[in-house]
Amino acid sequence: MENLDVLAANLLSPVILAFVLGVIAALVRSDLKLPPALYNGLSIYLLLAIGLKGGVELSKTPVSVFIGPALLTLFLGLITPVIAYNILRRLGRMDRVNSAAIAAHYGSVSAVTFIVAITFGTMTGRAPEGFMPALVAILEVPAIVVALMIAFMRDGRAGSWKDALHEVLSGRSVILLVGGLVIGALVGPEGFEPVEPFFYSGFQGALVLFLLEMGIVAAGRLRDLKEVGFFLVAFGILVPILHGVLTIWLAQFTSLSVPGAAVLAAMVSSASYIAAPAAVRIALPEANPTFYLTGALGITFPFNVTLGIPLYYAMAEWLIG
Amino acid sequence: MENLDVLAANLLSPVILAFVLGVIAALVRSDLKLPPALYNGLSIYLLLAIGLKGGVELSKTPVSVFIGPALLTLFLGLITPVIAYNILRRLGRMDRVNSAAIAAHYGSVSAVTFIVAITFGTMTGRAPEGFMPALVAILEVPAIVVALMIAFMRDGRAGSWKDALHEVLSGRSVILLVGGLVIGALVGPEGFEPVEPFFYSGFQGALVLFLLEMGIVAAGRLRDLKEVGFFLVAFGILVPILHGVLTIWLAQFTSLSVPGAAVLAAMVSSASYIAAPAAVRIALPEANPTFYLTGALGITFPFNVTLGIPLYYAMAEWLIG
Amino acid sequence: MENLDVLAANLLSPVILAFVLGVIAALVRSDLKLPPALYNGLSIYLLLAIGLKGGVELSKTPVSVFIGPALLTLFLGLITPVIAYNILRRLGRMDRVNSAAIAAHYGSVSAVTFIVAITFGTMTGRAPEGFMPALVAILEVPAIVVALMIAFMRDGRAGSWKDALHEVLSGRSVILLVGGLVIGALVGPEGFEPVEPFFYSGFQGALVLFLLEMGIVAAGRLRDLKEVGFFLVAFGILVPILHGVLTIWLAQFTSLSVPGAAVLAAMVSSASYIAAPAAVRIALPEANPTFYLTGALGITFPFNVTLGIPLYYAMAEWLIG
Amino acid sequence: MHHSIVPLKLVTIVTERILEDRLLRTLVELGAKGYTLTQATGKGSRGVRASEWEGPDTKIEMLVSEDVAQAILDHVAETFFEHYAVIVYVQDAAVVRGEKYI
Amino acid sequence: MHHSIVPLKLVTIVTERILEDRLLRTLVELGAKGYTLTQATGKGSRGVRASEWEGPDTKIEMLVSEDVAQAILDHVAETFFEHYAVIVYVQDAAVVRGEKYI
Amino acid sequence: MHHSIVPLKLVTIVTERILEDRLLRTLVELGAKGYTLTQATGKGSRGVRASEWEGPDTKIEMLVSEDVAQAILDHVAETFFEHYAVIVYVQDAAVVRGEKYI
Ligand SMILES: Nc1ncnc2c1ncn2[C@@H]1O[C@H](COP(=O)(O)O)[C@@H](O)[C@H]1O
Ligand SMILES: Nc1ncnc2c1ncn2[C@@H]1O[C@H](COP(=O)(O)O)[C@@H](O)[C@H]1O
Ligand SMILES: Nc1ncnc2c1ncn2[C@@H]1O[C@H](COP(=O)(O)O)[C@@H](O)[C@H]1O
Ligand code: NA
Ligand code: NA
Ligand code: NA
Repeated sequence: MENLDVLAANLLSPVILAFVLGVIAALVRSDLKLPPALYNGLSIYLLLAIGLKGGVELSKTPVSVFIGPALLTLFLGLITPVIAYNILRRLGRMDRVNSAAIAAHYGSVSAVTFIVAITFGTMTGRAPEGFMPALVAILEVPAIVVALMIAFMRDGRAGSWKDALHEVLSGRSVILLVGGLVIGALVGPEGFEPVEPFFYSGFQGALVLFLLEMGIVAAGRLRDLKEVGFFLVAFGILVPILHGVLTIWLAQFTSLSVPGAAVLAAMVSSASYIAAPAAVRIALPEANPTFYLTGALGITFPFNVTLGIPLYYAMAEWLIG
Repeated sequence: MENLDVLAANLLSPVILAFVLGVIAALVRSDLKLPPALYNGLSIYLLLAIGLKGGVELSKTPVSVFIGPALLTLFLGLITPVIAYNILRRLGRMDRVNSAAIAAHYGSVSAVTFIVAITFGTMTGRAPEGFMPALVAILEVPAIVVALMIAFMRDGRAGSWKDALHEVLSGRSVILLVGGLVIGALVGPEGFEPVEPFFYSGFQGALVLFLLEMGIVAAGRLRDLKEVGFFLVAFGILVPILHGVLTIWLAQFTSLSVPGAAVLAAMVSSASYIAAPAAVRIALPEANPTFYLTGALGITFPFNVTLGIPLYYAMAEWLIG
Repeated sequence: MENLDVLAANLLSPVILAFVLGVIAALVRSDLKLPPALYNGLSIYLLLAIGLKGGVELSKTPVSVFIGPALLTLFLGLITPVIAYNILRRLGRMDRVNSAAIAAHYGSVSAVTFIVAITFGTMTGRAPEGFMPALVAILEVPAIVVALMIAFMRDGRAGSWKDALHEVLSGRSVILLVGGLVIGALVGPEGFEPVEPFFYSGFQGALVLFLLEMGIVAAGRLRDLKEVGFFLVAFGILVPILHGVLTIWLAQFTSLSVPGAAVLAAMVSSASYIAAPAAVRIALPEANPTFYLTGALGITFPFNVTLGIPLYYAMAEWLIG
Repeated sequence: MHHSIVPLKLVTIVTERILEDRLLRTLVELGAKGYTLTQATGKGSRGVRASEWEGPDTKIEMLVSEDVAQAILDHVAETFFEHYAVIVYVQDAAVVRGEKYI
Repeated sequence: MHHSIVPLKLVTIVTERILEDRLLRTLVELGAKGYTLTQATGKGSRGVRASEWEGPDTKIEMLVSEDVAQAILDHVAETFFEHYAVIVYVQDAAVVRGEKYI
Repeated sequence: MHHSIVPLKLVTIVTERILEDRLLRTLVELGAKGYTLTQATGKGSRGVRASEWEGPDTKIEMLVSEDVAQAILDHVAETFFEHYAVIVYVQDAAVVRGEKYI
């Protein structure tokens, strides 16, 4: 029962409802659309804000507390693309390149899913550790590198491994997350104070606008659902749950709190749709973008922000709490 | 005397002065201009914010309180385009298509005029009912439909009635207002709290930037004043006053407070310049945009935000208060 | 020692670190880049916010207090382009047109340097007079006019003096600063209150985003450093210091406080990169933009916001305090 | 040369933003296999337009066969010329692997 | 075919944003009946420009008669080529109802 | 007439934004002396692309000699045609002081 209340609390938050409004707007072919410049600006703002807040928290966290979750996150970033790849190859009988491309996305992380998970926890009185944003930065890159390495073990590739690596490492999400972390850690809580109204108080509202546009974009993906086939739809829901369970199970061996484990589960289960597509498009041009974008954006993202996150919280409470 | 103070209070608000600054910037041919993306983004923000706040208030309002003002608004949305059309045809001897086009604009509502009216009331300690934004949503569409129906009773029309209806119903102002209302009503005051700094505290300031650009755009319209002729200038000032008086007179038969009646009068007297032009351009392409845009934007909007709103407040106090 | 702490406090502020992050992002060829529309919008916001706050403060300041600093600022705006011009001609043996072009930039003012100086002072508990933004408006134009007049004493010029004057007087920075001042003065503290969260609380954070992009742009200029030669690099550091010392020395004969003198020194020492380039490009098309843009943006701006501002504060304390 | 170069027609339409959706649907029906859109502003014989408020004009470019080009010209001239701000012109273009676009 | 197709010249100018206003005024004086503007960026023989800071370059396209095209080329070459970043070229275009633009 | 008019080729490439940097480097190597970029969106034979998320397509226009044009066509066709959304076409243009661009 209580879990149903919690589910309703998530579904009835302005952020999720804005996503739904975006989907509806697209379905009725409204002219509503955030200007690309604004949408881009919001994504820069959100990523930098996450980084800054993570950095400020990190400056207050002893290494001994952080090291366990950090190592766990790194491990999950290395192992989840391998899991995803093997499921796609063996169960889905998908070709090597497309399997690696999708695995890169499901191994990496969606910053927005992370934010929604944090928000959900805070809203229901179960805030995770403050250093979680630092884990996002750790989780983002390794999976993409691992998945591309799997693909590049084959010869005669058209894409450029070097360009792809540069793309992901110098991509704006890494620069903003890592840069924000370092700035936040250097300035500390006191230095952060003057910029707090902008980066902290405005954050939830900015997220509402961002998710409105994400809804519009995701709705465009829904049209491709039949093209990707039943297997990928199932994959986009079940593999996140699998990754979530794995995360929570492993989290109990670290110092992570219940909400911390739940948020990490949401992160690990999420699929990247900013850093990974850019890198994969360059490194694996033969891979079909319809597969990985529809999976990440049309299936897994909506699943996670609506049902997934409350599920991970429930599982974390049940397994650890 | 007191009314003059109140008028000064309106004219000397940052929002109105920003509008004046925009007009001046355009007149001296400054390169000042909000980037279209930002301007667009601000309009999305303002409409969604209005909707959300209206929805939150609606969730606290008993139907019995709301139903009277709602029905009155709907009635005014149906009758004012007919009034405007007949004045244009009979007194102005304007052709059918242009009369209908202009009537669509003056029957519908300008969201920014509404916001300025609310702000003025709040500033002078006379805040209206919280559910007013819901009335904006009710007022927006019917007048456009009525006016287009009047025009389409004639045969052989070039424009597309179906496309126009879709344009207005799925247009971003309807989606954002109605969507915001529903979201606000669903999440209630508690759910709105985390996004309040963004959508509420920032609102007035964002409006300043928006009106700066509106001043620039309106100044461009001023150049067309001589083209539209004396009749339309008089129409653009007197018909709003007529609609305002009618509104206030009818409002006394509902539960609306004095400020509520004044704000509704400002809404009814205002002319749409977002939803209506888009629909009319598609449905009535032979209508001259110079007429309806100059009227709505170059005459009625400046009149309302400077002199009209204080006038409606004074009239409401005198008639009802 | 204390000065070193203060220097660290400046270097470790989010605003300066964001600038550094921008430089790094550009150096690693990241795709990070604020959309031009957002960047433009931020600059409009920042200039209007400065003007508004200055105007509100001005409405509380007696003329007798303001007149001294105002006259001093005007005098510095007239004399610093002459100083800069003569140094460029005599010591740098630069041609007349390029000397005048550069002098226009170093005589005028960089609004962002001004904001960083204010922030630094406030952060270290040494806030200057509230009317300082009014001085920015006074300082911006005269130097450009003086420098162009020097250049135009020669015959047969390709550029248009009239177009350039119009460009600078109707340019958005003058419109926004002066317009903001007038609006702020008219509405006063009370009228400013409703827009304060937007224009005041959000200010520092918006500045972080702005400086991120300025870092990216400035890094692009760094590549041109070898092209401009050693003389201009030295000029870009030493002339600001010279202008700063001159300002502080003269400021002691006015009522300006120590922080006020330091901020004025930062303003006078700064080089314009919005108003001046636009005017100079039109009036002196033969002047090489690489010289004046690299000087103002690649050398003087980074110097001032990192080392210059703490230096001017230290000098002001030593000379006046 | 292992790729073919085909002479096609490049049709350019500049018009009010508000017509974009409707126009694109029709263009595809008339045989355009693809199109490229850019935002534009401009000035012509007609003055004001509703889409001024809605943002800038739109510029539509299509590589098509001569027949399709003709059909597009006819359609636009008949349907939009009288009441909307619109300009249409045709140029020659040599298109790499142009057979895709016919 | 109830609409005429007129062969005209399409003149394209890409230049610094800062010149836009002045240039457009002159172009109209030289006989251009209309123009289409798009935002652009680019790289050429000259490096930096002031308008880099002011935003991107501007691309001006005009359909004009051959005479007007020639007048525009002459003017731009004489007035702007030496000191500003600018490129100008001319193409043929068949314009629907092109007599409007002459 | 004190300025020269040179017949050149105008090569236009519309492709995914994500390729822009790499492509521009190659185009300069192949002999392009400059280029003009505009943001675009569009639709073609291929559907979705990664850069949809990253923002719109990019349109690259270059005035080049016939030889360089040929080299660019060959290169783009070989390197990008199979896997990326890309369209390339060539037109004639008369360029003022066009010798600069050869
Ligand atoms: N002579 C011209 N050359 C280039 N573009 C033009 C020309 N005339 C009109 N246009 C474009 O076509 C649009 C509609 O023009 P019109 O229908 O004449 O008002 C304008 O907004 C311009 O973008
Ligand atoms: N070869 C070229 N092809 C296309 N556009 C060019 C070319 N050269 C220069 N441009 C454009 O013209 C502008 C000015 O060039 P320039 O005067 O050579 O610096 C550049 O910013 C480009 O947008
Ligand atoms: N027939 C066409 N005419 C104009 N542009 C096209 C055409 N086909 C494709 N394009 C453009 O080229 C891009 C890539 O097309 P494609 O490789 O066919 O998916 C599209 O996004 C359009 O911008
Ligand atoms: Na993941
Ligand atoms: Na109305
Ligand atoms: Na200066």
